[in-house]
Amino acid sequence: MSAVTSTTQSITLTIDDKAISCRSGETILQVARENNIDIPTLCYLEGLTVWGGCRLCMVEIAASPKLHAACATECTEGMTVRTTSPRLKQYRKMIVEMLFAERNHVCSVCVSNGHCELQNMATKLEIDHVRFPYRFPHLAVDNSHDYMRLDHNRCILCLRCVRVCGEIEGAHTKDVKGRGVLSAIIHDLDEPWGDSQTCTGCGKCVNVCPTGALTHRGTAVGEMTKKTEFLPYLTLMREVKL
Amino acid sequence: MTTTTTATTTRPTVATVWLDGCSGCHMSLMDLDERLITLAGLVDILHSPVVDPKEFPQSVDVTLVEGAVSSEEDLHKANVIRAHSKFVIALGDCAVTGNVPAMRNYWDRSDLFDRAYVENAQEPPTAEERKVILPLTVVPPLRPLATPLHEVIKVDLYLPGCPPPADAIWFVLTEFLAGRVPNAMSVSRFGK
Amino acid sequence: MKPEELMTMMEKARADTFEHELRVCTESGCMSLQSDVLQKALSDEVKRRGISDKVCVKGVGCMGLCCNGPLVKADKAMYQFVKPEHAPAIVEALATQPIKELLCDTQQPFFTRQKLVVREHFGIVDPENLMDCIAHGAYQALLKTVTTMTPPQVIQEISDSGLRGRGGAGFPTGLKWATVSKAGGTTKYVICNGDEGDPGAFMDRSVMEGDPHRVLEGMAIAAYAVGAENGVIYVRAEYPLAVKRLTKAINLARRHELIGHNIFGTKFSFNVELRLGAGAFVCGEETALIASVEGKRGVPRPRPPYPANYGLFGYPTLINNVETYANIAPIINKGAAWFAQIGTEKSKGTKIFALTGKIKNTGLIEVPMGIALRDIIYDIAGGIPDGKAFKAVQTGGPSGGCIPADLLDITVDYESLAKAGSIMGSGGMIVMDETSNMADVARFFMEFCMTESCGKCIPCRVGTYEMHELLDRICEKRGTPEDLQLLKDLCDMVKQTSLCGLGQSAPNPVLSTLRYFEQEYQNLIAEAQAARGQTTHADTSEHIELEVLP
Amino acid sequence: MSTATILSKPPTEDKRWKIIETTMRRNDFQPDALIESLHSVQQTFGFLDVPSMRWVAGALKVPLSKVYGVATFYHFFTLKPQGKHVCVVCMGTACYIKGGKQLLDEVQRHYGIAEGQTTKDGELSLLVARCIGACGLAPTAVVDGQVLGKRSATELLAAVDDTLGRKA
Repeated sequence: MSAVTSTTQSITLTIDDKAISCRSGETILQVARENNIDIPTLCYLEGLTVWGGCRLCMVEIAASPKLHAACATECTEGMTVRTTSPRLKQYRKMIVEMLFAERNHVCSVCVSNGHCELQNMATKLEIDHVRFPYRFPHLAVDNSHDYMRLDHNRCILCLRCVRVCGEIEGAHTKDVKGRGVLSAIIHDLDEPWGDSQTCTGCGKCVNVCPTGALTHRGTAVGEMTKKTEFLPYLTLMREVKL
Repeated sequence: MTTTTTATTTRPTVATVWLDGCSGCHMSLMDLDERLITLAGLVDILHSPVVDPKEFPQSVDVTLVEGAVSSEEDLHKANVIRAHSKFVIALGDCAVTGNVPAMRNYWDRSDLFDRAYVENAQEPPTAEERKVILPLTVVPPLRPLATPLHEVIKVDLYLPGCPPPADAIWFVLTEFLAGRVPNAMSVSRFGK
Repeated sequence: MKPEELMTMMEKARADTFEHELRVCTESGCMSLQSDVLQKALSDEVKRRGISDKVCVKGVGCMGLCCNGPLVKADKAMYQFVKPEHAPAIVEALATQPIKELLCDTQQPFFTRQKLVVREHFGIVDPENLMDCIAHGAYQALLKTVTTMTPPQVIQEISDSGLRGRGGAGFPTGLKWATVSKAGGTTKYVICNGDEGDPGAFMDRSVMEGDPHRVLEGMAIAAYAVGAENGVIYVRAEYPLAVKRLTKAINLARRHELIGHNIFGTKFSFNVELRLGAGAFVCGEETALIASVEGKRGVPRPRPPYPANYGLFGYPTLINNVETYANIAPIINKGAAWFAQIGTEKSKGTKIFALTGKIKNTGLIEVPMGIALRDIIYDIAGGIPDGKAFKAVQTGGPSGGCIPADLLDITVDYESLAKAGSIMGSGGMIVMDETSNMADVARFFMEFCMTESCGKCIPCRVGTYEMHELLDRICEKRGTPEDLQLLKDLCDMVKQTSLCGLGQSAPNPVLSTLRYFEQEYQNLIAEAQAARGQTTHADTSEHIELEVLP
Repeated sequence: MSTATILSKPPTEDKRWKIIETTMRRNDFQPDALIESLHSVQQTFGFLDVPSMRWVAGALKVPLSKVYGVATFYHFFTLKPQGKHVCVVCMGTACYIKGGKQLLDEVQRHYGIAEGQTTKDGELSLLVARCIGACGLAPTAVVDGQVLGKRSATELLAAVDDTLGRKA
């Protein structure tokens, strides 16, 4: 760790017209959040490796023709970042709308209704309807585990569960099969969750899941709430041990 | 109600329609309680499941539509509504997203019918009986997919919610009467 | 191998000449027309006549005009549509006049307008015979590099040549090498991207099958320049012949110590291994390719860090495509200045294209950069068959675009093609005639992108599905003007927000066909509107019955 | 399933498992040899079944879910046994433009199987390729490894029938 600290430099940059200083190596997303500037995310979760898949945190950087994912872009000296603009807002709306169209997110009958990051994101981005054709896929619910449930209808493939299972719990029970819109979360060799010999039943995946895809069994509509605070703590403890 | 009365009125006219939904959105409308009386003083409700006339009027200022478009009849109604309404509001999640009625879309229609009319029958019907039992001739046929309203007609405002709270309906209507296009997302959300 | 040994080998191989040579194309194209059977028939015939000491029968790389295959070169004469039963006559004719009925005109523009740099030994050397390759100068450039040049000199030479990546984007090769060379650490990798996934392109397959040693040589030179000792060739498993030839080439080169430890007695060591792709277009993207070589799902990751600093197994990694590596040896042999005088100001050298579609001459061509598109279509490729009119040419595969007839006079270089809304890409060129429906072409490419999307990022995963759905509606005459607008909005969003090149370029075929052929979309929508108008229930009677219960 | 079955011996007594073991040994049983090893399994047995994936996972020390993820990510791998004969219709751009779709439709119609399926008698599997790289000969199909270029639907059907009849 000391080697890293010695090379850490202080950097100044501008985010949304606000002059900010931070340490080198920090990402735009981290620095923005430290400074109470909100950038929407769904796949990012503090304590897990950066995935860069949801593309909601795309920001504009002055003098760059391209958009950049704030979660995966490190701050550099003199950088000027804009985290919101009519164009960005439009893109973010479309991305969330597409998630609603991709699978079956029926909020009214979902156990996570009212505690769902996807639902909250739709409200925050003022999405009042979905412009895209719905896909209406026929997807299964894995009810085989004693006290947890995977409902593919609600999954947005953020892979938080896969990452927490591999990176934090170390079991790597979960991964993804297939590709494109047909990809899906699996356990071991695509076996029922309840039959998995590698799952430790720790339940971390349930708590990091942003939607009603991974839930505790026995919860009724609107009853499922999640806790993610444990994650940064566990990550910190792992670092201390190193 | 005739076109003559429509022509003499100077107050804004409102219609509400119930397509494929549970009527919960209309219940929510009823939950306006005493504000219903205020509303009756502000607008003429020309057509609704809760008023008498069964025909859709020639011209309406605002039509609130509850429910998804599931059957050929729903589609027909939607087209009529669009042709004779100046402003169409999709009322509630079924009209906005398809919601619960659209949960049938994960299966093929024939599988659905089998499940509902054949598999669950006390005695399995014969091939001849099947023709009569399955809802294919007497009632309006189901469309392949139950869809949100905006998949078939242009919608001017979306008020999500399951159901949208009475306060949200009130807010939208009063904003509209005040000549403003309301921001429905400030008062409701999917699944609320 | 010592430097002198290579020279001796070359001289010995050159001395081993025959009176007559019969060269049969043995690449996938002609092989599918049984050129292997033909080659055997010719050998048998030569043996039967007892003239094996005078006549050499060998398999060679692609001669270009695939549509007229199998092609055979008999000394100066080229024969087309050759069948095994022609063998006796062909052998007979060696001593007399060429067979007129089988002759292929080598003076036609298809051959004369080409400029062979990468493919200079195609149709001449036997790719499976190292001696034959050495006789024609293989590994001379590597020898020159490691014995007389310093790594910075090599990079300078490549930079001066103006060579740009032949995989699609056209990034300056010298600059890429310099970046990897500056990256710290002692372990570095060079990777050859042979995962040619564009449907309608087979240039790289041809190079790997037709002159594998040239690819190896280019990689070894690159490794020397950037300071790498390990190389990986990533080839599609769908190219079994390329895999076979490369494996053989690696084994032969290793056996003769042209790769391995202390090459030509210097301190430079270089090892190459082959890795098979398994059918994923997204693995053309550098970070996805690296993931695949590491044995993982071929999923891209955000850049930076770039592979030049953090690549295979976390080490600095140079990735170039097959054709790029195949350009290295001639640049070293003949000099940067020679190379730089071919092509245009910003696009140097030649480019191989795979000509396919509604066109007379289909096959492989190598042309100097800056040639007019019209010359390729009408001169080299011989125009459109069956009296049909040219409509568009699609370049760059699923990431590229369609160029219409009125832009045929543009020159073929990175900038012009980009300006026209397409890309150079890896070199596929698919010609469409008046019967092709452009919205359908866009739908075809979108279906490809949809099934090839890895699924990691939402814009590409769901966006390609939704774009395909909207295109489907439009093509099936169910579309509305709103659908078209939504399609345009989606194209913009997917292009701007997708994680990797696949998603960022997936809208290109739609955008370019909209740019030049929007009327075709509009017509389909108008037809849909008209059909819908007939069935609409908009009743105008005074009272409208809403209730339609029986 | 005990831990022993993940790690130790090949799933069956079949001698061909040696081939796969050799591939893995050549790669030092490193996790990055996963794709190579799966190629080896498929080449030897024609497809990837659960016991083989389990064994490869154990030998290379790769999580089971990762093996399955890789096996289903790449089109080249198949988890179902193929028919005795295989017909691959190319649907690359050049073939599509020149009528590859018609070839596919005809084969589907004639044998009553969709792409990716095998006939009930296990004789013929129909696959679709993204591009076999023989675009100059479009439209193309591959029947039991033999590339057939510039074929009409009728000619292709004749060739497939011939293959089925002659070798069945």
